[in-house]
Amino acid sequence: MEFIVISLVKAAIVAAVLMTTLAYLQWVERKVIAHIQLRMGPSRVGPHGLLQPLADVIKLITKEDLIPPHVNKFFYLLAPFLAVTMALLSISVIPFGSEVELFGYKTWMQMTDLNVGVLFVLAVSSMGVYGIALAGWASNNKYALLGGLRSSAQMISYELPMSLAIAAPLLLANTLSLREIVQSQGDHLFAWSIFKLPAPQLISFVIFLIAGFAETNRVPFDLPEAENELVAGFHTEYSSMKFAAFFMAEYANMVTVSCMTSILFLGGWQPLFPVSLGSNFVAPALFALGGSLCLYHGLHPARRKDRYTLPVFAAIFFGIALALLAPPVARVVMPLFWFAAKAGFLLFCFIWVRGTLPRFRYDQLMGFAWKFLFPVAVLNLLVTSLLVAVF
Amino acid sequence: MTGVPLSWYLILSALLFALGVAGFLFRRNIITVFMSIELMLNAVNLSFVAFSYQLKQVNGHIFTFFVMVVAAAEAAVGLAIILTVFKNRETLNVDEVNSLKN
Amino acid sequence: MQHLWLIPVLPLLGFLLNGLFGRRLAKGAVTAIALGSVLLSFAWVVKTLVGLGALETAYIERYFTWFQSGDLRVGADLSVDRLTAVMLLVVTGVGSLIHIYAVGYMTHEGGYYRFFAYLNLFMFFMLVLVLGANFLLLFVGWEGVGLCSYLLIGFYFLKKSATDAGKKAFIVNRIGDFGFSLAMLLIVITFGSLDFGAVFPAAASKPESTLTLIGLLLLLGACGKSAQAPLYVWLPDAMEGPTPVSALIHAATMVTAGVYMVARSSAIYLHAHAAQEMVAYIGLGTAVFAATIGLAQNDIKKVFAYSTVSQLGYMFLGLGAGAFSAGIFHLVTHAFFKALLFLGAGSVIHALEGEQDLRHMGGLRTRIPVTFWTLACAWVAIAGIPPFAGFHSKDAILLAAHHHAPWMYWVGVLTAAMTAFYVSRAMFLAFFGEPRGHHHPHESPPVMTAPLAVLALLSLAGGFLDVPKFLEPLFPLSEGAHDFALVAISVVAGLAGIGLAALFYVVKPGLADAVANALGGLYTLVYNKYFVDELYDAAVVRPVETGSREALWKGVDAGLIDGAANGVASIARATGGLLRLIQSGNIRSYATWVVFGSILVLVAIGLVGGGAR
Amino acid sequence: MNLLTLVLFAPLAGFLAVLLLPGGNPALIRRVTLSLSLAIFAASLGLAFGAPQAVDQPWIPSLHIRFHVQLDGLSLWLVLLSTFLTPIAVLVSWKHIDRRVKEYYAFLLLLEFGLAGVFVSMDLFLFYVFWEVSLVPMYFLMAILYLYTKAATFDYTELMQMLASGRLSLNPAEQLWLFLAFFFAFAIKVPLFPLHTWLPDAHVEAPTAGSVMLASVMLKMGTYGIVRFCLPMFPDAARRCADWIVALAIIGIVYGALVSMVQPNMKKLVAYSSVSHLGFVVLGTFSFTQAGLDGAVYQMLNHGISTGALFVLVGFLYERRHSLEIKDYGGVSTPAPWLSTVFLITTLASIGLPTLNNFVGEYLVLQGAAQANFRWAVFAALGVILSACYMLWMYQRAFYGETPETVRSHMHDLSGREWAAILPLLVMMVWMGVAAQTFLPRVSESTSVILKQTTVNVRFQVQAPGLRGRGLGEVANAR
Amino acid sequence: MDVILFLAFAAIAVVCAVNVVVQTHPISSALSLIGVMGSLAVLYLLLGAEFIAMAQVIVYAGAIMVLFVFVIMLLNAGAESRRGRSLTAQLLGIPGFFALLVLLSYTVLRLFPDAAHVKFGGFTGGSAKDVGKLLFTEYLLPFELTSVLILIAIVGAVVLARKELE
Repeated sequence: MEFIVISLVKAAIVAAVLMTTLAYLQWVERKVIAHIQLRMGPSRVGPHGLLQPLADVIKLITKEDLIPPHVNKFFYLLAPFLAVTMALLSISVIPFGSEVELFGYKTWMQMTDLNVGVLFVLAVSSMGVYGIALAGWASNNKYALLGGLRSSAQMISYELPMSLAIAAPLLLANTLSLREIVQSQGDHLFAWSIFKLPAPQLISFVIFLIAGFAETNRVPFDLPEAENELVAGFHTEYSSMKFAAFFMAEYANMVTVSCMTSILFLGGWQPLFPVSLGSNFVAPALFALGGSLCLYHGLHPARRKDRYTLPVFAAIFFGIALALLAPPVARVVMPLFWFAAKAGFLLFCFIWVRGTLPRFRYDQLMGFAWKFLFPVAVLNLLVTSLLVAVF
Repeated sequence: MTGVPLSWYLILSALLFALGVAGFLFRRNIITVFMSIELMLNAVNLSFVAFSYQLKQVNGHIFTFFVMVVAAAEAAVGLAIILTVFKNRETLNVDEVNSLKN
Repeated sequence: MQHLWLIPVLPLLGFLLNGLFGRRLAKGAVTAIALGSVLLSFAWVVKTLVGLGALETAYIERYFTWFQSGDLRVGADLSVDRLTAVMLLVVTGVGSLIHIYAVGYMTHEGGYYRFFAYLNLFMFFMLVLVLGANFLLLFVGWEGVGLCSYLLIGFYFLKKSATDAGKKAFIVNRIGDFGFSLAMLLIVITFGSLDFGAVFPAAASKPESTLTLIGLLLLLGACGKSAQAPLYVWLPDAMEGPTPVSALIHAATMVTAGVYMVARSSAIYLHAHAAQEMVAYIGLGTAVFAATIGLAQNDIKKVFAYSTVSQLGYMFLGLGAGAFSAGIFHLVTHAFFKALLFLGAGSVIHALEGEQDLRHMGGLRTRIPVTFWTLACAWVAIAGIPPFAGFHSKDAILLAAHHHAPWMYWVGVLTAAMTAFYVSRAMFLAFFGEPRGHHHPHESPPVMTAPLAVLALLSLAGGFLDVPKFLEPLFPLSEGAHDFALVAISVVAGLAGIGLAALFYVVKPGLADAVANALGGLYTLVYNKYFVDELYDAAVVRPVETGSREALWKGVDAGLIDGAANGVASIARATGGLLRLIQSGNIRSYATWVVFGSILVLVAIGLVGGGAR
Repeated sequence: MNLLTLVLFAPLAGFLAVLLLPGGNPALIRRVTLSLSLAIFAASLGLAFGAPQAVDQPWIPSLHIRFHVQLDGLSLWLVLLSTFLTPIAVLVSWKHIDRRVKEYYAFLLLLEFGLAGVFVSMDLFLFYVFWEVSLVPMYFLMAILYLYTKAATFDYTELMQMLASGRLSLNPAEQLWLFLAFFFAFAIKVPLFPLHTWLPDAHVEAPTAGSVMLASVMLKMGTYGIVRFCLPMFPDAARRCADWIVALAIIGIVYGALVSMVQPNMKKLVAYSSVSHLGFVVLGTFSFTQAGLDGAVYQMLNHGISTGALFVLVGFLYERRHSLEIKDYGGVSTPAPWLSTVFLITTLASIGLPTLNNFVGEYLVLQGAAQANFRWAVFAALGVILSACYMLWMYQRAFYGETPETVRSHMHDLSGREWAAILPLLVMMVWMGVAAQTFLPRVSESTSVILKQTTVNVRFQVQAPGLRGRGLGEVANAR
Repeated sequence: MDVILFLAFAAIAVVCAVNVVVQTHPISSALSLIGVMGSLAVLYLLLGAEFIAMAQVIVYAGAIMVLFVFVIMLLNAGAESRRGRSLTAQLLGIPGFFALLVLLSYTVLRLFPDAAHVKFGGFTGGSAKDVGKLLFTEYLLPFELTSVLILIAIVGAVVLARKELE
């Protein structure tokens, strides 16, 4: 009984955190893209547009949920449902932090641990394809069909290099359970599988990231729902809540990919350098730096409202920095911090890339996958296994 | 709570297999026939795994793994054939594809 | 070393010379070679017999081993003993006379050289038969003689009836040879050898049953050769050949071979009473049977042919009754007067340019007197008139028969009467009464009448040769009382026969036809030879021929064996057709077959069960 | 290079030589082939007088197969027969063959090579190879292989030693099956009764020279095989099956004679007559008596000569009238007297007239059969009568009687070439008939050896069932 | 607990399987087939075959079925026509189907009457490590052969499906 309660509690926590991150990821993306394109980004709704995601959600929910007549009703509805569930499922396996003792119960900061964790994630991501494919087909629209087919084809062909890229670090960790993978990576930078001695996994890290971008139909590979060519790709016919579901699925996939990358290559919740060397102090230092930046900008506000909002932020930051200093809090929060930092950095990269890189043409996209990425991944796997076998 | 008697698994596999056979025999669309074959194969996989559970050996899994691989290969080639058939015959109805009829 | 081999080789030489070069040689040369070889052979026979003297035991000369297999050795050995001596004299003597006669008879016939070549070949084989020291050489002569009779009967090969008669003669002889060869096989099994010297002394010690079987088989051979009861049918047809042939082969020499062979193997018959009894019965039966047929024949040669069969029956009767010497004695005398009869008939036919039917003859007594008187001698001899040859030999046999079994004597006497009747009938029809038919007969040339005269002399004086005493060492004489009464009865029977014939044909010519019509059915039956030929034809030849054509050749060969081979092929095709139905091209039917197969497997597993627990 | 191998391989060399000759010039080919075959025949005569020769070199060492060639009484005369007949065959087909002359003569020499090889080879495998040159039945091959697996050698003499010494012991069932396999292969070749249907058809189709070689020599391969291999190697099985084989042989004799009586076609008639004659050979072989075996072997030679001559003569008739049907002929003896006299002599020879060649053989066979079981002899002797019937009937219809115009126009007497072909055969007929002892001693020498082999390891005496007959109890046991 | 899980997913599997057979439109039967595969994957987990379960999902559901869906979408053939349903086939088919089912279950029951009871943790041998070890030692040859098979399949598929280059 106790087990169920704990897992329910964990599930609730993770669900809440995930929903908010998804929503605010939307915000962050729009802000960063804007700043890349030297524009403001959403700022109307709430301070610096912080409430913008809430507004979007309300908009999407309240929009009229119309179902076009020529659509194959059952599959039309099933598609978004499938996409979202598959995207969210993989979160359940990701270990956010190490073992923690709370209110007398020892438990892992992870919803559950499968010893075939990696395979589970792979499986779920491959099921994601159906959502898109069905969406494209069910909406009985030529563009939608074309978009759906292309995106699923793209996802399938990138799934291959991705799984090969995953296989490489597994050789180092030689376990499929995510928790053990993280534990197998030491607590300092060079212990992470990216730089682990016998076979640094730098190449497979890059391949995995690229494949990750493709899996989530992100920028360089977001041809299917590219607005100017295929109208909206597979979700042209979708409106309101269903459209929102696709969006959520996309962001959930992004989160999953970045978490997986950080776990597999960047050592999950492992600190940059061993705790003994004071890795615990890095987090408070960062927050403190953040708080001072906000304070500085608050004092010299580019905009009028900034004077009020930025100092508030600065205060929050400084509060967190102080909280992190306390050892009991640190022991609980520090792994989380490291894990969140790495995942956040990768998400930033996603958004960063979206803002800068141009879109691939479809044949370039496919050719790149089969002609370049796949061979390199195989080569990498060979080299790693050779090195691991020798040393 | 005692577990599930193994024979239930086997009966389930038998049922699935029977359904697969029914589909294989009575459906006219080539793809559906193909899918019922896949269904039959899955039923077989289930019994494999059930037996490997009973005998506490992993061999069953290996076999299942190989069945999957073969099914994949078969599906690939089969679907390619179906594509070409469709291209030439414009129909997927099994009965019409009988150029071999003497 | 008497060089016995010269006797047979001389005629062989004659055959080879005439056979190979006859076509190119002049007629005279051919005659010279043929006659020369036979006369030389006769001379050599006389020389050897004089040289050998009393001949108490057989004189054997061994030349080379013909063939040897394991312990069985067959040598080419010739031997002469008293029996051979008699036969040699008869064969070469009568043979040369007939050769002389034939020169005249055949002068203007086609294939002159070929005729004499065959005759010489015949003499060679006959001499080999007589001189042979073992059964196999006897058999060689036996078959050789059969061959020559085939060739000579079929001499006028353009006539189909002649070649048919030849073929018939050869095949019936062959049936006889079949019996003879089986006898030889048995002899080898029981005695281990074929030489007379080895076989006959050991005969006593062998079991009766085997000897009887050998005797019977030998008898079958003899019947075939000497035209006895079951196998006599070929002799009357053999008349198709030229008359000298009939005289030589079918009167004097070849037909007597059977008698000689039975006489030669007397040792076997003495120890096989059943076989000897059988010889007597066959002999008697043939005699009576042939005589009855002889009564009704119109062709002069057919009459004499049946008389030969009947006289041979007498000889077998003699042998069967145990009086071997009497049999041989009759053989000798019969050779003389029967040869004379045939040659006489020949000259009659020659005179009438080929007319053989008695009913077209008549009153020849004045036109061809020499022939008439010579035939008259033969006539009285055969009828058994006392002083002449026929009387002595026939009575010897009748006495022996009486001694053996009285009823045989009476049948014998009846036959004698019939013999006298039909010969007289022939004589009266031919020579007495008015000339019927449109011929204008002319006397035969001296070359023909001379041998007739010699033979006439022999048939008159033959009786006094007393052959039985000469053969005494070989065959112990049965010391039967020389009952005068029996002899008288047989003479009376003979005279009665002649008288009756005279009554029928000279006194009241119409009477014969009246009696014939009165008898009606019986007469036609007898006239048509009891339909024996037709009977044989229907019973044996027809079924064998059709049977083998339809049943064997078509039925077994084509139907059964070829049918089986083709049958297999059609079965294969049928199954192929059946299987083809399954490949119907319809995918779903394939599916059903697949499922059906798997169900079968499942059922098998379900029933058989087992498998790892 | 001793004489035997010379005689054996000369035909092969001839075959190759003829193949090399220019095809365009048939006359040259004919002359070369004739001279070659005559030379070979002369050489083979040398064999007859020299000491019995043997050659024994390893041929395929790995499989213990040896080129083991030996000459003994049994094979000497058969080799001579084949070398003697080939020149005749060449002569016979002088004018007859005009198409594909080169191949024809080449194959004739190859056939001679095969035949000579079959009769001398002592190694089972070698025997099979030569057998292959003419015709091969499969079960024969299997039987050899089975034997090979047990005895690890194909060599005949070695096999015999192993059998005698008991090193290679075949239990009765095994022996029976091997015997049947061998026998079945040979029986087809002999044509024994049920398996004979191929012979008449083969003869009708073959050209004259072909049927001469087929009838006179190739049929002997079967009987030779039986005598050489079946009897000594599987004596018990042979004795056990003796009864029904003899029954088949006798049926063959009578059946062959009866069927040939009704044949319209001359060649078929002669073919069925050879079925009947070869029935005698098989009867002699399975009588297991010295006389029977000698008779069988001798009959093989006789049949070769007389039937060969018959086919040659039928060939001559065919060359004149281009028809094999008897009804197309009639009265041939007037236009062609010599042809008919020669034909008559040959007919008489094949009927088995004493002083001509078949008589001695037939008599010995009958003698042997009688010794084994008198009833066999009685039925077999029937064949003697029937043979006379059909031969004379045929002779009469073809040669005697009036000569129809159609026949007269074609008929001409024997030419020089034809005389050269037929005369040697006539001489042989008389020679083998009269002076049999020139051939028999060598034959009985080897047959006694074979007979000893069949009796030596007879474990149970074959008790001929009930056929013994009451009166003859003690008669037929003088084995 | 196991029973409930087993019954649930078995029910899902059966329903989806029936759906596969009954549905007229291939897409729906394809998806129901995916449903069957998913439930089977769970059943594998129940039987302790973790690796196979994941493989099932990845390979079967994730790859093969995607191919199917792709082909169905590309061909867009539409639902099967209703006509041509011969009554006799149905009369014969349905009882035949049940007979087959009874036959199968009979053989199964007959062969394994006293099979062991399946509990979730009963057999933990199915992990990737165990399967991997066995696969690459004892079954190496079949493994290589299947790789060759896959290569052939790929080449075959490419050649077959390639549009003719006019």
